[in-house]
Amino acid sequence: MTFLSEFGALFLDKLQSPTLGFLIGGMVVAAVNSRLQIPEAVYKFIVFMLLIKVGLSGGIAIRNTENLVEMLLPALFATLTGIAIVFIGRYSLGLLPKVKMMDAIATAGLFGAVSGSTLAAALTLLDSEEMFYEPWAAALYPFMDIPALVTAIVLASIYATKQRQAAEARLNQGEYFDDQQPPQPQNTRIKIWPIIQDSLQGSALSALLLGLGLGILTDPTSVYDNFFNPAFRGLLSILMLVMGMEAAARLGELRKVGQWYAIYAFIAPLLHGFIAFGFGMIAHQITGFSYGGVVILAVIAASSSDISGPPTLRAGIPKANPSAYIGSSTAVGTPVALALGIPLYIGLAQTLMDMAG
Amino acid sequence: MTFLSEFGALFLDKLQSPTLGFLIGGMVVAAVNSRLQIPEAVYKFIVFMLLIKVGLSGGIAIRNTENLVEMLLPALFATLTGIAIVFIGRYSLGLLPKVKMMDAIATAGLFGAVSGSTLAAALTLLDSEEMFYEPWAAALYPFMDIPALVTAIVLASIYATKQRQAAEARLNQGEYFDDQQPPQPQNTRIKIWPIIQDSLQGSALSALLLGLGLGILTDPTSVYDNFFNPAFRGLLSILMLVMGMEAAARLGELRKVGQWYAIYAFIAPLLHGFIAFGFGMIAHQITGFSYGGVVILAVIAASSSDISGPPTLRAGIPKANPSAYIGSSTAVGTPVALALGIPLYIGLAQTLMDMAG
Amino acid sequence: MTFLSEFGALFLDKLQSPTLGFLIGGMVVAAVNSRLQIPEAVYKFIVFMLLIKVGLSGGIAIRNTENLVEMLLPALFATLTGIAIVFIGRYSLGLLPKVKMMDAIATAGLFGAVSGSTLAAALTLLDSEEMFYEPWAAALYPFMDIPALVTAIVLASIYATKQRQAAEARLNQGEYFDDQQPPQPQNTRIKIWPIIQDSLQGSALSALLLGLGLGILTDPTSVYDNFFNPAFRGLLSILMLVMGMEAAARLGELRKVGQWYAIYAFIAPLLHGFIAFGFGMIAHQITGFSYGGVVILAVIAASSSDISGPPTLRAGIPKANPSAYIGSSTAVGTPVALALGIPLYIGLAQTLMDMAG
Amino acid sequence: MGRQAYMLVIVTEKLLLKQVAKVIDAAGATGYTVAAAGGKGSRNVRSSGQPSVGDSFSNIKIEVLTPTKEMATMIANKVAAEFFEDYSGIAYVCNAEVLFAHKF
Amino acid sequence: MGRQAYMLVIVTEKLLLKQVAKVIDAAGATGYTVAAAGGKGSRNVRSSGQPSVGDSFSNIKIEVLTPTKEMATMIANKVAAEFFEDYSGIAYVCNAEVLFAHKF
Amino acid sequence: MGRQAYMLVIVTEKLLLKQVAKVIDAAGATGYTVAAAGGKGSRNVRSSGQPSVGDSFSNIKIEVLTPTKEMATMIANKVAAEFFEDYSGIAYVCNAEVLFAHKF
Ligand SMILES: Nc1ncnc2c1ncn2[C@@H]1O[C@H](COP(=O)(O)O)[C@@H](O)[C@H]1O
Ligand SMILES: Nc1ncnc2c1ncn2[C@@H]1O[C@H](COP(=O)(O)O)[C@@H](O)[C@H]1O
Ligand SMILES: Nc1ncnc2c1ncn2[C@@H]1O[C@H](COP(=O)(O)O)[C@@H](O)[C@H]1O
Ligand code: NA
Ligand code: NA
Ligand code: NA
Repeated sequence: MTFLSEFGALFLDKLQSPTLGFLIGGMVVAAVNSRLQIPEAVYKFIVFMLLIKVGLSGGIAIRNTENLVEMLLPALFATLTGIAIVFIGRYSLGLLPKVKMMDAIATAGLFGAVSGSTLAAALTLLDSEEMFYEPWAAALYPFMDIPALVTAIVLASIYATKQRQAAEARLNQGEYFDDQQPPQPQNTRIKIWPIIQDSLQGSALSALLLGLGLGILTDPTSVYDNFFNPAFRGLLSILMLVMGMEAAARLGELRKVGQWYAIYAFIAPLLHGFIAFGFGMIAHQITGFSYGGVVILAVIAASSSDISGPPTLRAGIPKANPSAYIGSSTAVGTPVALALGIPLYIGLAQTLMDMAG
Repeated sequence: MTFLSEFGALFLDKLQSPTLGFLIGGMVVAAVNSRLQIPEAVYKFIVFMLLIKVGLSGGIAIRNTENLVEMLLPALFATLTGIAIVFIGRYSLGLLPKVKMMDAIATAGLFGAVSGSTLAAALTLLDSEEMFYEPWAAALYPFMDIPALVTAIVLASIYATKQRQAAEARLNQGEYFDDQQPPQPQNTRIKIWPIIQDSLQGSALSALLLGLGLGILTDPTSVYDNFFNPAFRGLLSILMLVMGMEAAARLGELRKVGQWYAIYAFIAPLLHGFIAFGFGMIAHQITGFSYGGVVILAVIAASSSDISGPPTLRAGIPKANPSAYIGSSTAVGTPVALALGIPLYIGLAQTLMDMAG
Repeated sequence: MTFLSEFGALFLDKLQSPTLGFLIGGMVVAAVNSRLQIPEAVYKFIVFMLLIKVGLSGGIAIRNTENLVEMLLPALFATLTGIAIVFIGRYSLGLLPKVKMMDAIATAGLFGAVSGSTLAAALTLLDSEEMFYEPWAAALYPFMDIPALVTAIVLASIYATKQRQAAEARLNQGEYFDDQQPPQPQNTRIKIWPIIQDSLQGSALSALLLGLGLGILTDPTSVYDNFFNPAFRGLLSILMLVMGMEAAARLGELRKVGQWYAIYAFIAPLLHGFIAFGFGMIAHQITGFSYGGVVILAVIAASSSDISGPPTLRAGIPKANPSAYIGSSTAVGTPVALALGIPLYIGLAQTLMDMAG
Repeated sequence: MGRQAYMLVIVTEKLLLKQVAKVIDAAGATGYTVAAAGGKGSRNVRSSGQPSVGDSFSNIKIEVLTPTKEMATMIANKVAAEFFEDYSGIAYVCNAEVLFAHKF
Repeated sequence: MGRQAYMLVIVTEKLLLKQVAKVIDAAGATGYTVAAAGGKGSRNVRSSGQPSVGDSFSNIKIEVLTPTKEMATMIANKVAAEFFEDYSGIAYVCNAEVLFAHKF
Repeated sequence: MGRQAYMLVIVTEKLLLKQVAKVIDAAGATGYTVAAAGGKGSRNVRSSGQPSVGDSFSNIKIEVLTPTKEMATMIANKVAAEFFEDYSGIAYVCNAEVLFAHKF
């Protein structure tokens, strides 16, 4: 079984990256109740810097060479994965005992959506492993992020409508209480465009798209080389620290909403990553999508949104308990995607590359 | 007409700088209602970093070589330009229909004052064009900024006094209303030193002067070379983004105060720049003031204050509507100075240089 | 007297470092009432960056080579110095007229505790002087910081108990007022572990220990070399600016609490530094502790805590007037340690090195 | 001397600022004042979704001076009906006397 | 049980903090409390001059507890007369009962 | 229409937030609202220990709605007894009417 042993060695090797060190360091800091804080202004700015850098580097590369038609298939697969993740969550987590359907759908939506920080961490590791990936691969982000959020909000709305209709049916058989109005039949056709718009207006996606646009339309190479690129790894390490601190701080919340969320949050990122990895390999066979690109597709599937997703879901699925989805994603899902997912998919891709020749 | 064609080519070339890309990117981001924000703490710090860097580089250069007597004539011209700009505004914008005199004077004051960010953008472009300028040229800033603000506040005060006297004269001819006291003759001699002091204490000018002082008196070369200088262009690009966002966000305010402000805000920066360019060329003939220095003089004239000016005017001319002057300056004046002014004056100077030999 | 003349020359030379320039620049800025501000978020982040960098560099070095047994004696001396400083303060400052004992004990505690920024400034100067020091030397910080704070809080508590007992004794001889209960004998055994814990949880010490841990356990060399290390000097210069501004802003507070504090704050840092320098030289003789290490020990003794110390003391010695201890430390103690202490101990060490051959 | 008024205070999630402001405007109030606030209530088991490690507050406190109690209760009713089932929030009213206002 | 008092609240532009504080001190109040606030009022067409893209509030809310209503109205009168013609602002007063204060 | 209540306001040093919150919880209040505040009082000669050059407030203002005046005074008494000898602070109470609350 040389496949497994080679993969095992590569996987263990990736586990020792300093990025992970900062993540775990952050967890420890929060666990011992340290008063260490990264000010919110700095945190927001670091996220901006990372995402605009990811966008710029993609944009510059696209400007220089790319044949964007190649992107079509992976983008389609990203969209399919995003939608599939939400359905999987709705029909697994959502059917478990003591789990409210609304909470499950929102959680699945967040896990389908994408984390820019996790993506940035994967790009760093790919670069230091010198694995090639298509420069537009990071631009797959919105193709998975938006469909996942839209699907979750639509599914939640459909579920709410059905619930209401069932309630009405029951009521109509009985009588009304004195002071209670018969429920108005609400004609709430859900509108999809505002959800897409809201996603695009989020700070994370805006920064990524801004960078992409600037990279394609202007020539920011010098400022990229001298400023955005050199700061990338350092800023990422600080962001990992914050994410570790967040994860530990949210553990309590997760505990309150029940163990099913913890189990889902542990398994789902890896599963989602494998699904996307599979799709990616199909694209590899058909259009020659690179192994690095496959890893990126898997990582954005494994990641769950940390910045733009939560407010979009809070507004879009107001009945869902944010502690359920934010707790699941921040306390378990993100650390799993970062610490296990990224090394896993890179190790897997490298093993496949070696076997392929 | 080789002059015009050469100038046209140079001008178009400058228009493609990445700095402008970020400015326009910021406008787009705000126009599509993105929630992307650069935290205020970061914005303030970036402004500080840019201005202390400008100061330090000037100070270090002065410490090493300079004969500061050369600075006298350009400094005088800077002062004259600053004063002239306010008078021009008072007797053009101020006399237009539906424009309140107080608002016009304050607007002219802001356009006479100087923007550190615009200055920083010009220095960047001069550096990448490898155009020589006197290291003390950036120190011309306060020589235009302070006289413009002082002149505006004094003119506004004189105007208010005259209005009051006219009103009194009218009242004395008529009778008093029952419940109305005769207006007390107010003896408000305006004091100039507090206005100067207030300007110098502003955060932008303080940072510039601090850098200048440190550059002249200590030897910060190593920290300058390793920290302040390398970060300059990157931070400037982010500041341009913020200024683009601000410009788009203020457009609505500008619309409310009327179209005359928009027209003034478009023409004035270019006109002011040409006036200063002319003065600069005189200094060039007399004392050999460099072409780069002439550009700097023109740019600080074209720029309008974005940080220290507004609060100084809000306190100094309380009756003026801040939407008028901030809207004009931020939404139109600054983008025009950055996007048209800087390329224009550099292109012009390069054409003149080429013709001169 | 070649010793004195050589030392004098070296001392004067150190006085011209740009770090000091920024410190004095900050004082000037505040003294002229400038509105220049470094946003608090940025200030906090800079402190974090400096301390995690100090920790990382120590950790990396320890990971690579070190024999930590060598650290035992200097760590013991650090602890002794921290405790001694508090006793010295209690029996000198505390006995002066018009000085309240509680205020004196808290002030001595703050001067015994350690300032990360002063330590960072010393490390910078040592590096540019190319003086060797043990990489774990910065890790002596908590060995002086925590004992000093604990001693101060314990001494204050003992003093309070004695005062109460004396008051009770007096009361028992007299009679009770009608509406006054006899004071309950309070059995307040002071607990030491919570004070230690509180110190360790402070943001400064947490950042230092986090860096140390990451340096020892992971391999952050690349992110250290490309991010944390290059930014160090620049960020330090900005922190010096803030400290200068703080010092000038606190002068008024210091004036209110009386001149004895000013005198103590001037003499104490230098004295404490000499005591630690002496201990360090003993370690030099016994275990070969480096001259650079001796300087570091002296500097952490001379420094007084600016970030974690004040809140720990505010909570631990609530009866002490924070204006007394913060005013003394920030307005005089820290500038003296930075501007006189560091050059003094480095100059002294270099002179001794030269004499030793 | 001043004018009798009612001060309605609404503390709720940051996210709702724009929507609550719309309700206030629609009710005809002359203005409102907003401040950042933190807090603890019955719903606190629910996360606000803000990064908890940061140093910022995740609630807002909105104060509206209204000339009549009806206007205050109407705003409170609408806000409670629209949002308080799903979002955390509280609404209370105090008596006040407006001494100066540009428009009231 | 406590002492009857009046709570004067002034919401106005940040810029005026120092000057309003002077008026309060001069009136003999024992202190005041300030907080950052945003808001909308009749003057909102006027810009505050703060960067709008930033995330900060541009008003301040100042609260002063005064022992008499006269002191409260006197402060409000002075502030309104000096500033409210040119700057946006509102002033109102509530009844309060001071339970503990180091000096009141 | 709403329910009569008392709004207790405590302005004190930031440092004490957690401890004051404990007192409030112990008294059985259903929640509280916190905001950053600055201010001036009799103790202002005392430094708060915050960096003064920064732009942040060093006090907090805590508001608690209580159903009875006894609860409000009890909280104020405890906080004053425990902290106000050594820390700066003020406590006052106003009348209020709670219109909506998830629990009150
Ligand atoms: N008794 C109370 N006193 C003051 N504020 C409260 C009280 N109860 C709730 N709040 C505020 O209202 C917000 C929402 O409350 P809830 O919906 O009960 O979670 C809390 O975060 C507090 O800021
Ligand atoms: N009806 C109101 N209720 C609460 N606050 C108000 C009201 N009207 C005005 N304000 C506050 O007072 C500030 C100034 O109002 P104005 O001078 O009318 O622009 C506004 O920015 C609001 O913060
Ligand atoms: N008269 C007052 N009106 C409003 N707030 C006050 C008053 N007196 C004191 N405060 C607030 O209470 C805090 C502590 O007061 P003190 O303990 O007197 O220093 C001050 O910082 C102010 O925020
Ligand atoms: Na995902
Ligand atoms: Na100008
Ligand atoms: Na010390």
